[in-house]
Amino acid sequence: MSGHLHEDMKSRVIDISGASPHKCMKCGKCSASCPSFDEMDIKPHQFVSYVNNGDIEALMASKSLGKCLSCFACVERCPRDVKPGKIVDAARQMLIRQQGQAMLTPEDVPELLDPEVPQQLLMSAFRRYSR
Amino acid sequence: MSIENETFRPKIVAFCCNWCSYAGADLAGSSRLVYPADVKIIRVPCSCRVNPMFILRAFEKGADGVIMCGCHPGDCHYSTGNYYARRRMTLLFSMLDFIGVENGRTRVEWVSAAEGVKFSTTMNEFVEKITSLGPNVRLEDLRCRN
Amino acid sequence: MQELVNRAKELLADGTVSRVLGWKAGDMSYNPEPAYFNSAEELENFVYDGFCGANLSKYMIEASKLEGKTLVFLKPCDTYSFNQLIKEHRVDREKAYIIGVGCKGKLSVENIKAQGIKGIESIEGAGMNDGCDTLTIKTLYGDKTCSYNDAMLERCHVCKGKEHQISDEVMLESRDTKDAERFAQVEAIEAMTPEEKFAFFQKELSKCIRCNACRNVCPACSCRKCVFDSTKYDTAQKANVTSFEEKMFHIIRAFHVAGRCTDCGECSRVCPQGIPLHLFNRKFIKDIDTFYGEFQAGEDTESRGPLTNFTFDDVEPSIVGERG
Amino acid sequence: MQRVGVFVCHCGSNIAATVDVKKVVEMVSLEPGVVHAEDYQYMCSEAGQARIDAAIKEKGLTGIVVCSCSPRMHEATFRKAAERAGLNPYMVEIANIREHCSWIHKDMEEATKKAVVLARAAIAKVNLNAPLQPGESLVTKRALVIGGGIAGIQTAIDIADAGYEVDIVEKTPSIGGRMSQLDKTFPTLDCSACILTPKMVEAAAHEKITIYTYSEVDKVTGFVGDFTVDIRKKARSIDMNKCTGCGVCQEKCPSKKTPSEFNRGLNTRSAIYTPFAQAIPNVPVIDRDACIKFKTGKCGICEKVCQAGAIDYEQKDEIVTQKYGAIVVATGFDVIKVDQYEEYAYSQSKDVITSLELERIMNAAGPTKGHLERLSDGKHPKEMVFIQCVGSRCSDDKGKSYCSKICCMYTAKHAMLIRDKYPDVNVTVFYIDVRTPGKNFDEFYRRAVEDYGVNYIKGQVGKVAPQPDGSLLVQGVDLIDNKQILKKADMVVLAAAIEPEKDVRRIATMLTASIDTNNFLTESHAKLRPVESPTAGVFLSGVCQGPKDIPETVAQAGAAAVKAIGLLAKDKLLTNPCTAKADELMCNGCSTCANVCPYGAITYETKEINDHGIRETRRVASVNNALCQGCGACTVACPSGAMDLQGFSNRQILAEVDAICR
Repeated sequence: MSGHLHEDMKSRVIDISGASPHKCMKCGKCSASCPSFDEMDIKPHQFVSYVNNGDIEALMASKSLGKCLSCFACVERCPRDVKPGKIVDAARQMLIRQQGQAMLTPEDVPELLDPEVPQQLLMSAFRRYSR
Repeated sequence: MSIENETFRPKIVAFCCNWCSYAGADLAGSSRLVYPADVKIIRVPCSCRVNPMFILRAFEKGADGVIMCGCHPGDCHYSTGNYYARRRMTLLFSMLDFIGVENGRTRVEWVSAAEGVKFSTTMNEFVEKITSLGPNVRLEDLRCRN
Repeated sequence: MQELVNRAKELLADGTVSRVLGWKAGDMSYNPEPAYFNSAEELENFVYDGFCGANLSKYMIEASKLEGKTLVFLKPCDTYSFNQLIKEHRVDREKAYIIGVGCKGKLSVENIKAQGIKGIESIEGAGMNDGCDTLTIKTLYGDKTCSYNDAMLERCHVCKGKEHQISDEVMLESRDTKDAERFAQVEAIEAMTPEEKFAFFQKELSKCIRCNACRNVCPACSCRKCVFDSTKYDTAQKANVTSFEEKMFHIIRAFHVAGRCTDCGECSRVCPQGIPLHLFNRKFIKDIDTFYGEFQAGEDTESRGPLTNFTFDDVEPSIVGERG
Repeated sequence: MQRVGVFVCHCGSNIAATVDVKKVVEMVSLEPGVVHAEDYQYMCSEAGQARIDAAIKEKGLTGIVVCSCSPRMHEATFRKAAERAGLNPYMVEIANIREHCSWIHKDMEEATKKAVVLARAAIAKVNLNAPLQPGESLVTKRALVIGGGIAGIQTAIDIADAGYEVDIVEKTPSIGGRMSQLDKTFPTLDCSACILTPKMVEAAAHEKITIYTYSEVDKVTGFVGDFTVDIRKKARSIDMNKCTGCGVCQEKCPSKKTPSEFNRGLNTRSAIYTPFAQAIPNVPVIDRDACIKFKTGKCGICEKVCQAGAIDYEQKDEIVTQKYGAIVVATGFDVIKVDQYEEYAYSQSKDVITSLELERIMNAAGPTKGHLERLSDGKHPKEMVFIQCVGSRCSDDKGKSYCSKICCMYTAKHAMLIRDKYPDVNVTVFYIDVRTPGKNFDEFYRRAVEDYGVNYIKGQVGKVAPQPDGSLLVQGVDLIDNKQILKKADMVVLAAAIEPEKDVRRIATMLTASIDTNNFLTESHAKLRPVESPTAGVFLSGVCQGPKDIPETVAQAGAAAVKAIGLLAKDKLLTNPCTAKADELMCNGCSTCANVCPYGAITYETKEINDHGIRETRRVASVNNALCQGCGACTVACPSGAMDLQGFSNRQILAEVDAICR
């Protein structure tokens, strides 16, 4: 892949996520906070390196995309405001866009509504499964 | 550079107090925070040294925008100078608005010695604003005979 | 009016005052002018009627330097100016014997002329004992009439009240003349678009001939030497269409008197070009009232003016843009 | 018109890389008044200054413009150079073409144009400059030190040893500060009290030092050499002259439930108390919010048991007004509130503590008498976890952006002391980086790892979860092994960030000393004037200026003392000649200027004025040059423009405006 495309994908991830990978000081608090750490191949604290290196394709191919629960503990606790969870989210969105499929449309949502289901979950599901 | 196709570059005068804002501008410089060369800074001891006449004079001589920067209220090196400056500028700006001079040609911003970033962003914003307003004709032209 | 003359003669005779500051008849019945009277004989020329708009307080700056006391007649609105001058140490209270004189609204011959009345020879009905409803005007073309209120100065329609703020004694009755909102004119301009505002002021200020009458009459513009005559600002030139002062004179003048102007309206009264100069001052007064709380210059002789004062949480200048 | 010389500095490539200095020289040569223009590599160098000197003498220059770095950097240098060549130093103006031009613009043509405009403005100004003579003011030979911690104590002792009177104002009942709360000190592990107490005693016993404890600075007026300060001695409710410090009152006091500030709230104290046993002065205070006598009017036990009759319930705050030549700020620090980090469960578990609390626990005089035990159940811990950088190095809005500097070292100290005293306790430290610059510092940290077996893990802790069995489940990460770690701990210690004392903003405002966004006091120059505030006569000692450990604090305290001594050693100071001046012929005597003067520098006199032949007695303004600091508020307030500011006159500023807008 050309360097240009690398840069393009990199800036797209940054745009979508609103994350600031260059602010990371590699403290690892994200990985320390992550409930799915053990199941991930790329660990939360490593997300930023993939973005910084422009290696978005590897990130998009990673198992971690499916393992991240979008609990955003990493975003909440990050002392540097890096937002690793948002990076995963962005990579996921890019993947969905690439595949051109939306598994969830707004019309499907009312049926799924259940007073027991937290709204946050719905929102993150929506984020994850729709284009 | 061809004269005909020259895009409008505003003339902007920035009055900066010696203790906070001038130092903030120095910090912007040492941090290499870029802002347009259209901004020229005049050093005054305190924002309260800025006479409304200076601002009107700048406009009269062809400035397109005038900005005054001082220490944050409460942080004045001379304790109270910027409080007086704040009242003076509020009234002056309101009068300029009253006589139909576009809002935004004048601005006051409090910039501390530690706020190089703020200085730079403020100047970038201000230049952008003045560029969008275009050349200042109204203050130069207030009393032209019809 | 005769009672004023009589009282003045008494005060001269018993040595309370050394001279009298009042108005004497001008060349026409509608243009009396300020005058000193040093004796009972001179007082025969004294007049006081609806055309005595001139504010005498500024003359007290010079009168304060003379030997002995000066009897000065001040209308209610003039007393604000006098107080402001006391605050600024420009007049000496001890050198003044103040008769607070009643006022039934002051007249402007310009307002009469504006109604198409030409060739005026004399005007009747402006005396303090008249009814103040109709003026009878003798002209070259016969007698005309004009309502008293229509001939009144703008400032009387927004009168600050009948009370004298300072006086040694009060003579003659005053009349309520307020029938308009003080800030209505300012608000009307504020409601204009920037283009309309600019056009309005460009038209008005273009009339200015820099005669300096506004400056000379203004009790707040009492500097020994005006900045516009000073070499310190490179502003000393006169009547030069491209000069600094030419464009900015009125804004700067208004700024210099901001917080000190009592809104006595003399500037507009004396302007030979009829520029509504009071609008600048009143705009500042309105802003001061809204931003920093109501303030009337000259109400007292002690308090700090709004521009020599502040609070920690004053509004920021950006409010001008935010107000929209 | 002056004979102006313009000197354009390359500043190596700092200016010359972006500004065409030759072009600037060429352009400014055309300006009115300019009779000489040249450029040089480094104008501030000795050779550069020699060129100015030569040009002044050869060309008879009367005004100098240096196009160089900020006047805040080298204005004084060039003024001195001009003075050596026989020119009045105030005939020098600086055009700032580095910070305000070459460093921020990329395009050479643009930057060069701007540099020319800035030079023109300076030339226009210097053409209107007038020689100015500094005035003189007397120096009060007495210093005030605000804060009685180790920084303040050391500064006071050093100044007093030089022979000057010093007053220390300390807001708590005793001097000693944070250092008195510490158990041992790194890197030598000597007992904090053992080295601090002698210093406290020395200060108290010094004949030149007066200590005001339980006191605060209320008001500061004046200026360098001549400050006037109101000190509020808060009502102690004890007659300090009568009290013998026997301590019976504290024993008998029935109100014993107030959290002890000294022990960080880990235990309680009585309403009448001295913060700690070695307190100086050893005189208690009555906490009126806690005292039963003050709350209900009944009790009065302390008065009954006091043999010396020192209790005085009627005592009131007392204001002491004193003059000082120099003021040293040594207000110190506190640790941030850690309860905002919910993931660390500080407010949920008594066994999650800050390092400063651990200091008190480890201290023999502390709440546990020096035994390491859990505050929840008093049990001896087996597993201890230390978490570094809690609130330091954060760019969120909860924490501080800076490194607190001392945590790496005190954590190594704690770990080592615990392993030494209790070999059965396992100690784990989660760190981001270990920062140990300092003499014998890295060796100290390595000893903790190598000799004492402290387990250092690179990685942060994400969560501390209190368990039903009373233990704490620590979830962290090992970034080197790329593993998440779950560890059961009995105690968790947080290395909380330090921040300046809350009061410092109030004090800085009174002193008109600058303060940065983190509330640290700003030094006059980050490298070259690190202990001086930009406000003349105000000096900085200790952590109020930035995070420091004890040796650094003591070193800086000494440096601040030297600067203060240097000031106090002078009999007179030259005052800034850029003061306001009233033109008596134009002055109305209206008092408007006096109303806005923050220094009370303007008075009025009634005098005879000769106004172009007219003699008149007038009321005119007169400016006290020693009091005037040159802000210029009066110049704008003055309706007639009679008041002008020397060095920044109306005509000078207007000339700059004109030159820029030309």
